Amino acid sequence: MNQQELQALRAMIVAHKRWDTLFGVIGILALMLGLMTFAALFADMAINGLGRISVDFLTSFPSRRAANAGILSAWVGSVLVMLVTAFAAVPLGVAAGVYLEEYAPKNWITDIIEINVSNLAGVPSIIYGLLALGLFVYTFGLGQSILTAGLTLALLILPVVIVATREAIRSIPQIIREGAYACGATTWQVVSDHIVPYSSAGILTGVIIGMARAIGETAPIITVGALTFIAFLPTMPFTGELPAGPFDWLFAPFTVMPIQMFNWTSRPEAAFLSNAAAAGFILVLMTLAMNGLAIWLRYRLRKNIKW
Amino acid sequence: MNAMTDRYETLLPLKAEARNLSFYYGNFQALKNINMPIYEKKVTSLIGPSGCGKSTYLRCFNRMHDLYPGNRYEGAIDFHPDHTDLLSKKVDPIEVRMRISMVFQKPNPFPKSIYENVAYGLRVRGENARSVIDDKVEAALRGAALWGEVKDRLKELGANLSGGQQQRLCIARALATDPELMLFDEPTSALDPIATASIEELITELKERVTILIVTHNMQQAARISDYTAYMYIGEMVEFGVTDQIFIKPKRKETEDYITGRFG
Amino acid sequence: MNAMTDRYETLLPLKAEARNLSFYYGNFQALKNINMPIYEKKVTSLIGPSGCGKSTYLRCFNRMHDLYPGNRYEGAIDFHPDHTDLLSKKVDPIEVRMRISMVFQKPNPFPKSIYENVAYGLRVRGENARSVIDDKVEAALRGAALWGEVKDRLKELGANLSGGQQQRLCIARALATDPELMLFDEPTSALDPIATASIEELITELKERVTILIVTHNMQQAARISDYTAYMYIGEMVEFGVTDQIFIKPKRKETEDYITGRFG
Amino acid sequence: MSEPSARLKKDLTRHVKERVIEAILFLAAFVSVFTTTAIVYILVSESWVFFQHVPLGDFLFDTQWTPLFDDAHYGIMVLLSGTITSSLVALLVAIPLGTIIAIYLSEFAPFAVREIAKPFLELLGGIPTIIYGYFALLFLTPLLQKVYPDLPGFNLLSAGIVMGIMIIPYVASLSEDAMRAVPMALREGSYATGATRLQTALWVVVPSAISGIASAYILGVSRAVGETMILAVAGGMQPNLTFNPAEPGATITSFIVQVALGDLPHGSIGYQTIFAAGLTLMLLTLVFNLIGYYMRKKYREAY
Amino acid sequence: KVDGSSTVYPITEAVAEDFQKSKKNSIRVTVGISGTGGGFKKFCRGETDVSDASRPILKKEMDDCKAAGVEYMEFPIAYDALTVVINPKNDWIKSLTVAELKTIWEPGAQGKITNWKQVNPAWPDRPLKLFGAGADSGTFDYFTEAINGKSKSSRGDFTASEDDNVLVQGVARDVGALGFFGFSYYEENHDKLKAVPIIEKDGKPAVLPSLKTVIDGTYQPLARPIFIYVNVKSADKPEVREFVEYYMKNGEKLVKEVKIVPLPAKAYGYNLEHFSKRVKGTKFGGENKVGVTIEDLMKMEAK
Ligand SMILES: Nc1ncnc2c1ncn2[C@@H]1O[C@H](COP(=O)(O)OP(=O)(O)OP(=O)(O)O)[C@@H](O)[C@H]1O
Ligand SMILES: Nc1ncnc2c1ncn2[C@@H]1O[C@H](COP(=O)(O)OP(=O)(O)OP(=O)(O)O)[C@@H](O)[C@H]1O
Ligand SMILES: [Mg+2]
Ligand SMILES: [Mg+2]
Repeated sequence: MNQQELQALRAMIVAHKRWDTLFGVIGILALMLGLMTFAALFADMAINGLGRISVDFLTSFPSRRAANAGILSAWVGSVLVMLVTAFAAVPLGVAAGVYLEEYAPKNWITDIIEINVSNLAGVPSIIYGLLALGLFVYTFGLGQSILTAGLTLALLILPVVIVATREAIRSIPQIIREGAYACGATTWQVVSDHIVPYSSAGILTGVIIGMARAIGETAPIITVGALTFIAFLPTMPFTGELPAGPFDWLFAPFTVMPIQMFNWTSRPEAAFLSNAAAAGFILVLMTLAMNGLAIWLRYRLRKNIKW
Repeated sequence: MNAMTDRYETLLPLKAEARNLSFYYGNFQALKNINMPIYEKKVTSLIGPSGCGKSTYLRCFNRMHDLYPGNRYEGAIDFHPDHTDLLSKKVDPIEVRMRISMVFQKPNPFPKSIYENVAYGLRVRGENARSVIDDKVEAALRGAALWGEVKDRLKELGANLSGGQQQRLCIARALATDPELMLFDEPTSALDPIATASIEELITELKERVTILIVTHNMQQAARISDYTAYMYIGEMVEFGVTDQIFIKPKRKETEDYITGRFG
Repeated sequence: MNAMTDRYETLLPLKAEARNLSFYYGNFQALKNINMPIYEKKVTSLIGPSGCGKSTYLRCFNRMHDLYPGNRYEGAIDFHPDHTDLLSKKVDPIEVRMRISMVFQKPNPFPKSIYENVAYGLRVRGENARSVIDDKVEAALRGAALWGEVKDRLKELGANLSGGQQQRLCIARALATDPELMLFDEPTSALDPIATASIEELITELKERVTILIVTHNMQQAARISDYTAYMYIGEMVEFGVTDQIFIKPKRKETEDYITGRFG
Repeated sequence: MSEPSARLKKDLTRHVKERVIEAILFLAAFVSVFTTTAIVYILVSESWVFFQHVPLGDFLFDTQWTPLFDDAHYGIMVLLSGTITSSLVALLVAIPLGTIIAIYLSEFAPFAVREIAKPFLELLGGIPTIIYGYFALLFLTPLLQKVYPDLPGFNLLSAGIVMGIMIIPYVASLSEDAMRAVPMALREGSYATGATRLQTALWVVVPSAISGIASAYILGVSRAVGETMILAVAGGMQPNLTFNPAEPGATITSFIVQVALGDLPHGSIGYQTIFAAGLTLMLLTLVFNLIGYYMRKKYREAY
Repeated sequence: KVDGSSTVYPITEAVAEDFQKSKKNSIRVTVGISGTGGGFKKFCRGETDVSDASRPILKKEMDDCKAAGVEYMEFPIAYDALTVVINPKNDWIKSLTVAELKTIWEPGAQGKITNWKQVNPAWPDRPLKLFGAGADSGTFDYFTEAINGKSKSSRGDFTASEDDNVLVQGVARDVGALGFFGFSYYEENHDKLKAVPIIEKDGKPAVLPSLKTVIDGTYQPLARPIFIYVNVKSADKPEVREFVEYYMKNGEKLVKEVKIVPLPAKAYGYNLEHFSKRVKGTKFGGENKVGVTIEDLMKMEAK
């Protein structure tokens, strides 16, 4: 290659790299747009709501007077419902994901399950509410309780958990499976000793995305009968009067954060709107805490897993 | 073609014997009518160009192919002293794998502690007594010439070891359950020369206790460590014999061409 | 250690020359002060045990290590005829890669049609004229001895070809842009013997037109196809010389041990 | 040698135990099928009543949607047009932005940026949607009106855009995972021919990850189609047969929520329409998913 | 257990709050919002003790209750005054007659009456933008019946929302806007909106909505009563009895406090009396009635 050709080559490379730089800038801008929107929304809630955030706000029940109203029953309800959701969705979703990846033969039943899972991801949440009302409340007689709400949301986020589980399982090298089988392990031993523990980081990601969605849902929860005004807390295990069993709280009436928020946003008094902002702020903080916990857990888990 | 008419030339005890073994990946026949003895407490190595079916053959012995759909065996592998066909449908692949262990090309320690890696085979067998496991883990690590290096860090992750140590850890894992036959699939091809040398030494020691079948793409390695050598080519067993004889005066032209680097 | 004091024993034109080349993965020094000439329109092969740094060395030539953070070069690779130092910070790696193409161990066709796979390098250079591309694609496929097999299915996915065909497709892709130097990293280790033979034949033809540097773990292959051979061991260049001489009477003891299968 | 030795024989208890576990796991996987069946059963049985009152032809071809009015019309097209228009706007925002962000994070950004930015981006999906609704109504619409003064105060455009921002994390985060899963060998192959980052990203990485990217898009579409509150607040809730995003409109989901929580007596025809509308929506997402499924199937073996 | 309309919710919430306090939390009251229809559905299944309703019980619901053997008592508890509002910059409207409202809102106006000029040639040439409650709400039913003479008969091309704050935003932003919603939302936002005095019939004076005009019955026809329904069986439970009694005794004060128009004090007395006598059934015969003044209502109650 002579000098002249070399010059032409270099000129072309400079031209090409200009596009690279341009895209780099566009990429940063797009990323910033996303992050700034989040920051702006969060800041807006903070500004409108910060005046209302206090210990009282967290430890008071709802009230007709905006200044006295609090979110005690709402955040306790949210936490309990999320607990049920997590306890239902994680085992179910992981089991389903494990089945699809480790057991399922490649046949039409598997195909149907697969299409179903992704289809369920697109069913509007309110329809889950209608389903749960018919199924959990009336057919199974679970009542309009924390249990029903938790299970409903569990169904709602199941597809996300399943998809995340499958992706995580797929990233486990085949050689690890073969190593375990070669030791004489049964399929179930391989799954419980290896597949599930090693994919737990990825499963967590799915759980987090799902739970972040579940914690903000309103429509299905109202449909299954969440309340709005409730000025007492579910009986905690071992604290109530003696006949109360450790699982009574599952069947207690409840409300959750987003419902409280929606109710306040539709009230005429402006003071309630700042309550709503404050509740929104705390809701995002709760999500953030959940995420933070999971990201930390994920980090811990990943540290121990190297292929 | 049957290169095995002279297979009973020695009077050594057999550990296993492949008889008319064919194997199919779906419609693709990867092994063609293989006959081959495996003598007890000897090292038998499989050589041959890439893709000739060495790994496929090795993995028939512990029924690894059962893990994937569409695979099919034909013929038999007679396992001694039970005189049972390992490939029979009535045989439980899990039992087979409990008696025949395997070491892979790339070290594949589980992301668990060194101790748990070695103990895994015992746990799978339902062994829970701490003292029994402790003893066997130590014995296996000693057997794999790793005990000295790791005895103070049994709680550390297996992945924190060097490549050669990891491979020895995998060998310890395979040893812990007292297998009767050990399969090695190119156990040193991902390792550096020094680690390779230590593994080769280890294999030579192991044959005191267990029968070994090893795949290698490295003829020098086969020459160094094995008692018997089989040369495979595109799914067929071309020649089987005492290693020295195969490398010094092979009976078949194809084997000679391969060994002297002139096949094609 | 410098095994290269006699490196100008021939008077052939040089295509490139490594000078005091060292390379670091983070803190790990994978190449130690390597000196080596690469003669124009010859096939030079690199042999050595696994992990000795063959791939690492090869990938210095097209600055592949720049893709990963933490890697560091020392020394120089002088590229002729313009005497550009390939490793200089001032030289754009893209420019280097446009002049030096590479074929990898595992065939890695893009998920595109056969035609687009070969045309990729041209498109990257901004070539859009259909007729020019058509001509060059055909020439490259002919050069890679693949034209006859694929000329009627250029629109099909590259992944639909067999392993050996895929590797030839990758060679065609590397050829299409008229490189001055081609790098091959164990191009046949994932292929069966027949495909391997066809690739070897192809490489022998290619050297009429282009300089070739090839890594192989197969000494027979090195002996068959290369004019010059370099033996590496744990990051060092132990011996470089005319292939026949290296295989028949190596100067160094280490090389001889490796070639006769007795190192360690 | 027909009978295997005792030591190698199949262990029956272990075999049975494994089968039982497999059956349990299968049931877990089947929950999704069961859920769908239950949903379809509820929707179909309830819309059955509806379709006895409203001919299917009217439902599909009428151009007005006034099921709750005295002069009732049941043209689902009207709601479909709103759903499709707002989803399209959302996708026009989310797909380019999400894809650009995904490419940037996977191919351009330094490690630290990627690890920090991604979780925060994912938080965008965790903000209550009502907040997005008011964001569209009180911030974005006035902003758009500055550029385009004729824009009504309630419109599908700003609702759609905000919806798009909301689903960016779905598109970006999942596509980025898919792109990162592309084997390094393909990237190396591209760089080795002298390609720049952008050329490699657009011509090799994206096509290779297309199946994963497609499922990210599908999930995004599904989320957009199923979104409610943003439209209820900022979209106008005005049944309007239009594909012009600059007009107000109503969507299937917002209609369902409105009626399900409204003052209508349950069991009335007006109430029953939500099931017919829900069924339509189910079918719509099913179509999207089937397309996505076949696309993925087609490209799955790409590398 | 109380459930039902979101219009009545603030009152019931206030009552529940104070009632619980006065009982030192020994009695647990819960209040939900599932809409009047959803509330009645639960009420008629016997799941709730008290149902909040923004309209009288309808025929279908009466049947449901009967089928389930649920008997109920009906108590009006407050007035919901619908306020017609315009943008404060609108300087051409001083008052509106019911006839004019009808021209604007009747079904035939859909797509035709889109400009103020078309309603009254004296008014300027400005696009007319309409805002109102969603077609599933009691508010909407009542408004249409009062203005157009027939429940649910209305044009469809207006911006609807369940969330009156959204409507407030809409009207506040558009000079040509006209909307209707609950009085309290106007009260809270009267710096952003202007209420329109309504002329019921030619010859009658234009009346602005206010506490006084609603209570004395001059603000017509857009004031409607709202109710609670009590399950007769539950009424025998001491806690429900005490709750209802507390409701009626403190109703007036609490209703005012949540910015809703209370009934005259006398009316609560009647309610108490009826409660103790367990007067069952509805006075509305299963349909909405328009223009019922407090006087009428009390007369009906007296019957
Ligand atoms: N899962 C599979 N499905 C279909 N064909 C396969 C599969 N695995 C291997 N093969 C084919 O079977 C033949 C033998 O493969 P095998 O892996 O046994 O070769 P090998 O001798 O071990 O080669 P290497 O030295 O590269 O490991 C090859 O042609 C290969 O392409
Ligand atoms: N990305 C990396 N980071 C750190 N060390 C590396 C990396 N890649 C390779 N090495 C180390 O560098 C040394 C040389 O590796 P290289 O891949 O060049 O060997 P090779 O001769 O090509 O071996 P093989 O024949 O197995 O391909 C080895 O010790 C290896 O462990
Ligand atoms: Mg192999
Ligand atoms: Mg290499």
